[in-house]
Amino acid sequence: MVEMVSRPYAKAFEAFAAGNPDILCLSADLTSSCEVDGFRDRHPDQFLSLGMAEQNMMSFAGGLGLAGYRPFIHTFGVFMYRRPYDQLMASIAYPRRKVRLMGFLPGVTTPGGMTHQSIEDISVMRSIPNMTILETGDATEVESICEAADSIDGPVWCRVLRGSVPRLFDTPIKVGEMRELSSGDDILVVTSGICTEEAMRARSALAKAGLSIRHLHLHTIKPFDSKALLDHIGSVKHGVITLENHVTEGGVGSLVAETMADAGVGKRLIRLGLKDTYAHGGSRAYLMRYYGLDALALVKGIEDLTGQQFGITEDDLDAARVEDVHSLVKAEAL
Amino acid sequence: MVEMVSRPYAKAFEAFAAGNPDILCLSADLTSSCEVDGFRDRHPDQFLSLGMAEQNMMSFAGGLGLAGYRPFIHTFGVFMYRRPYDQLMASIAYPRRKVRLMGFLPGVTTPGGMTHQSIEDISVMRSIPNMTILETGDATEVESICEAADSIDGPVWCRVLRGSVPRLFDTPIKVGEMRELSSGDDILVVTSGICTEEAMRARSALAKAGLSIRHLHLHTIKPFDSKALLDHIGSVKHGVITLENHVTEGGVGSLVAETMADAGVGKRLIRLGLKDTYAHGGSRAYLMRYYGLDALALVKGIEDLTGQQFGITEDDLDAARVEDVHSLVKAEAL
Amino acid sequence: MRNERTTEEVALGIRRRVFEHSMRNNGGYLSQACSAGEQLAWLYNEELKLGAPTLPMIPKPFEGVPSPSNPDYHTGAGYNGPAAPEFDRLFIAPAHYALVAYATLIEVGRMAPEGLEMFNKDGSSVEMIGAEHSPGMEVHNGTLGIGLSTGAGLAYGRKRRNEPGRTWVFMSDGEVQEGQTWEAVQAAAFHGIDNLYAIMDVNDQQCDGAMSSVMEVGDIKTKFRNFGAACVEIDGHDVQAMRDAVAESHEGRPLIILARTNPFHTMPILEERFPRLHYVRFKSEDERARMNVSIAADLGVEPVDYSH
Amino acid sequence: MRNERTTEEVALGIRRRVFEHSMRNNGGYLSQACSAGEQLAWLYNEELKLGAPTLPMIPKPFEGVPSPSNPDYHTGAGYNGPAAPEFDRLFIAPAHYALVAYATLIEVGRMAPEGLEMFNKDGSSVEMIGAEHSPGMEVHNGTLGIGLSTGAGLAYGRKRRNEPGRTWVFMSDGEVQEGQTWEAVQAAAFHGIDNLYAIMDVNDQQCDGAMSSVMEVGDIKTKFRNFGAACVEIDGHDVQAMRDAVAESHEGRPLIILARTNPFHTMPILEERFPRLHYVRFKSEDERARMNVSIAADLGVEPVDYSH
Ligand SMILES: Cc1ncc(C[n+]2csc(CCOP(=O)(O)OP(=O)(O)O)c2C)c(N)n1
Ligand SMILES: Cc1ncc(C[n+]2csc(CCOP(=O)(O)OP(=O)(O)O)c2C)c(N)n1
Ligand SMILES: [Mg+2]
Ligand SMILES: [Mg+2]
Repeated sequence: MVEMVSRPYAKAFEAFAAGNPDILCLSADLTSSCEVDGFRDRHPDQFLSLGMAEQNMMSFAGGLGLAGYRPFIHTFGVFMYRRPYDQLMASIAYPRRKVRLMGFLPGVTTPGGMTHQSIEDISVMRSIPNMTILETGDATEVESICEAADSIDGPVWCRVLRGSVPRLFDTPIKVGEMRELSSGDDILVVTSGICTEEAMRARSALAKAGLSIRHLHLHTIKPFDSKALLDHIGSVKHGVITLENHVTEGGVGSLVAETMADAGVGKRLIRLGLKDTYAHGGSRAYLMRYYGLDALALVKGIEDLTGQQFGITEDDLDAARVEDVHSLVKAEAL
Repeated sequence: MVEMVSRPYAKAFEAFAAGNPDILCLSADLTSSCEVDGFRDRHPDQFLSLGMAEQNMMSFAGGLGLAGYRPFIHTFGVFMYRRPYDQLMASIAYPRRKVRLMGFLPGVTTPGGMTHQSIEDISVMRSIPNMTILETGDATEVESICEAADSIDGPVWCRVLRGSVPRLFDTPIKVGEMRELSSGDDILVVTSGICTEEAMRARSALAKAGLSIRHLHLHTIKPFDSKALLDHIGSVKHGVITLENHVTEGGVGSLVAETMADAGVGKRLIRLGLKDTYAHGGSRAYLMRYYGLDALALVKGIEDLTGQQFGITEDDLDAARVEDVHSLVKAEAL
Repeated sequence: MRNERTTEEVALGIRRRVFEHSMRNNGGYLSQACSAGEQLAWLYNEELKLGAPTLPMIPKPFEGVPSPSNPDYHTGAGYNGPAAPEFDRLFIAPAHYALVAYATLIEVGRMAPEGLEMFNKDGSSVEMIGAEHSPGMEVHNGTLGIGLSTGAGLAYGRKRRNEPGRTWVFMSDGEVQEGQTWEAVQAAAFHGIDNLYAIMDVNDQQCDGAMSSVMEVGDIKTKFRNFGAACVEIDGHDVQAMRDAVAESHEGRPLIILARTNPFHTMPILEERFPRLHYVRFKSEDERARMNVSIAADLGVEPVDYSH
Repeated sequence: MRNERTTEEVALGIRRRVFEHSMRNNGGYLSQACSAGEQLAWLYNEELKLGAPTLPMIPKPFEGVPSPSNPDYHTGAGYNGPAAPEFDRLFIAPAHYALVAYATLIEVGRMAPEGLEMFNKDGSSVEMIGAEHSPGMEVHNGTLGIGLSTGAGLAYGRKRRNEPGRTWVFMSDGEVQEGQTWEAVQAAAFHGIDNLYAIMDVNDQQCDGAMSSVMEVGDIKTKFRNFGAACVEIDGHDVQAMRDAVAESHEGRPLIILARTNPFHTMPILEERFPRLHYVRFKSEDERARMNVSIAADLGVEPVDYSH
């Protein structure tokens, strides 16, 4: 059974930031929802409330960067680039301010529907020059995200998981690397964020079906080591499949597509994710099933790629975690 | 010598919109810069000044859409998605309002520097569900953009050229199609917007060098006919090269990469454009040279793709048009 | 469809439903029922001119997001009746007030009580953060601060078409922190959009607590007036004050009613949770039980049997 | 570096340079020299505490945008001297005022006159829309409405570090239409950022013409005060009024000086172009010639020989 870690960000951020005078904790009226309420209460001097006014917050953070601070901004991911995109561009990304953008509730990890779901943030960030993009897929990555982000000489976009988070890995994020989770030679599966757990759920069933999967987990999406990816692609026979908590245009799937096309790789790619669609509100597990982001969707994609049918059903996949909607580790409401 | 058309949008918009009670002309304090000053003066009843407040303008336009209007919004492209991105998403794109977003000064066609250059808009728009993306590459396309955009049952992002615009084509935009400008079988060149003229400049020199170029011009970027593209890719021996007035992440280059990888095409792709960089201010010709968006950059890309040197220099390329910075067809300042 | 009951009775009914729902679900947007009960009751029970609902009393399940391949898509606006020229329109700008808005629809007979049972259930259209397709909603407003602009655009368009119906926006005070709100007022005033009406729940609260501790906004009324709106400030629990406020003349300007409210009005025990009232999730079974007994007594109902 | 000349003389010098430049180039941001001449002259000649320039008098060419592969990148802030704790900082929020700002740098001896000849030339760092790397600039402000927020953040940070230097923002009135401006004032007031100062050129003009015809903004002073700033309104051509205004006590609040100006001050013939003053491009050789003669006389110089 997978270990579940409660509110890893809360602890990790406090451990990393408390007492470092150059780090400021910025918040936009979602302090407990981003698990920094404890930090606010215990380190009020390093905490800055900027209210529900994200545009000002971003340019303000740029000004703080100019004054030598390294602001960690906390809000839901969606409110950190849609409302204040212009400010993110001009005040943070262009001048390479050391602002750490901690975006909570990536993709469909929120029941809040289209206004709360950051489904195209990676596409947006990938096309922003100077941006670094990190995404957490487990508790260990959440625990190491602050240090990883703060090691970057420039702005960093982070997709952060909150609440009860599974521990899948035992080593921290090493920026610029990728995790090789299995080393098969039939098919390359590339996942990031919460989709990695899904791919792991499918692992044993696929193995039983006789398929040798090479599985990569990406925590660093930009900058990207395309040479390493190409080596992995070179090691598999059939092709590549990506699964991401994001639209299929512009995210990890496109990154892999670019890498393959640039190199003239003659293997097929299947890009799974939100298929050029918005999502609605609902539980994570429900939405992942509805929009084809889960283990079963991956299996179907692999069937498509190989042209085989494995007869794998939900029962064959490792038990999905069921989250208690009202568990106390979950922040209030959204 | 190529025909230069003066302010084609001004005339085309007025002809299309005037007298149609459901079309409203919205402007954000850049009325003459977007060539709708004549329309404002002659059709004040269809003109709505919303000032320099783009966020409100976008949601307001969404409300107008709900009331059955088809607003044509005019401002510089960059001010139509960066400042009001959240509003574009929630008030226009999600509900599929028939709002026509007329974005002027795409990419490096403005000397205004990073705050004025929409260098990643296509990437952003491509990852927005429900969005249609059109880009004009000549005067005929500018002349037909209003009708093309207004034929869409949903929001439309348009990259519009202004001022003195060359006439390259004699048929209007047919949404969803692509233009086959030459039908060679060595290399496929895919361009859009102002880069198409650059590729045409290189045509005769490349032909002299013995290279058979297949050249496609894209005015419709989303939705995209990948089957047609794949047929073209299938017809060339060496590979594909894209040239766009946009960053190389997420735009036309990525679209082509996705198409190739999805199909497992084993040919190389070279994506030219702004190479994950911001641009600065300067004349269009200078910036296209500096950032490698011009005919010479295309030739170099083709040399890279073919592994050959053609010894083509600037002198061998058809004369670049030199624009008079202070020509009267140019709108005031920016 | 109106005036079978007094607006005060409707407000009480709203609070009873939100209370019961929150008890059963171990949490909810309970404080918003305290503050906004009268406002939504007044709008639906008296003030809004709406036609009969055009959608089934029991909400249909979620039927897909808007897309070219979803031609039958429609919003939840049909619960407010048809979008005919003579009728009013309403946007719930702070979409997290949806729970209170759904309860209102039930109380005024526009939705069946079963609708509330579908709240935040997978596959239901009755979403926690009111979505376009949720009962009574016509647009997505979960990203705060965009509602008034949408209302202004719709009202302007309707005015152009000489439609007599008004456009109303229910707003929250948190929205005044967003710059867009000011752009919207400025534009509505500039274009003389006087068929635009807003009523704002000024409960002095936002997610992080009291607004003065999160981002002070000062005197909202004076601000709105300076930006060109007509603005009246009232006791948001006084229905007669609403009736008077809406009579304020505001030719050429939108009218904004600031309803000053108490975030634990009728449920005084909620004050224990001050200053974190935005979403009340019970911290313990004991708290849940105590609040159950206390609020039930306040609202004149039996405590909720939430054990099953 | 200051007070060798009176501020009025510096303002005149600025206008002469912008005039000459605009004549030679058949257009320019001429009206902004009329309105803002005194403001920028006052800031640089008297009010700002700045160190000696750290960058060459003749601007270096453009050296690349910021990127990890451009380690030697630097902004144009060195023309204002070093970013030392005791010195003031200045942002030109409406970046299209750059021409006027460059002329000011020359007049106060911080840039060589050759700098202006590089204006808007390919490969030059002296950009038309002031860029980060342009003389006197420290951030990109070409997208209007972001400048005050940046200033607030920097000022807050400097206050935390107990730096005595102030942070100044030169603003334009068009910026008050952008919602972000109001978010910035609200935040600066909430956090007591009183080492933040702004002076705004209230010329009542924007790109499309008179602001009242494009998007009415009403009484800016009252608005700023309502949002928590200290605000003084003065005649923007009266240098003594600026000196008095900056003395206004504003503990715990940013100070914003509204400089009400005339967009054709000292160049009355420009009134012919009203209400399109944002960028003056001469419509004919005749107009150019007439304006040349008229403005030259007003400014006490010879007409510009722009024929070569
Ligand atoms: C643009 C935007 N930023 C942040 C949020 C997250 N959020 C939801 S409600 C809210 C503020 C709550 O204040 P108010 O609207 O007054 O509601 P109340 O707490 O009084 O119910 C915030 C910050 C949001 N929905 N939209
Ligand atoms: C966010 C944004 N929207 C639009 C523009 C285009 N623009 C440049 S200056 C300006 C307004 C000019 O008004 P003001 O700032 O008062 O300058 P003035 O005309 O008085 O020189 C506009 C709309 C911009 N630079 N930024
Ligand atoms: Mg509130
Ligand atoms: Mg002005």
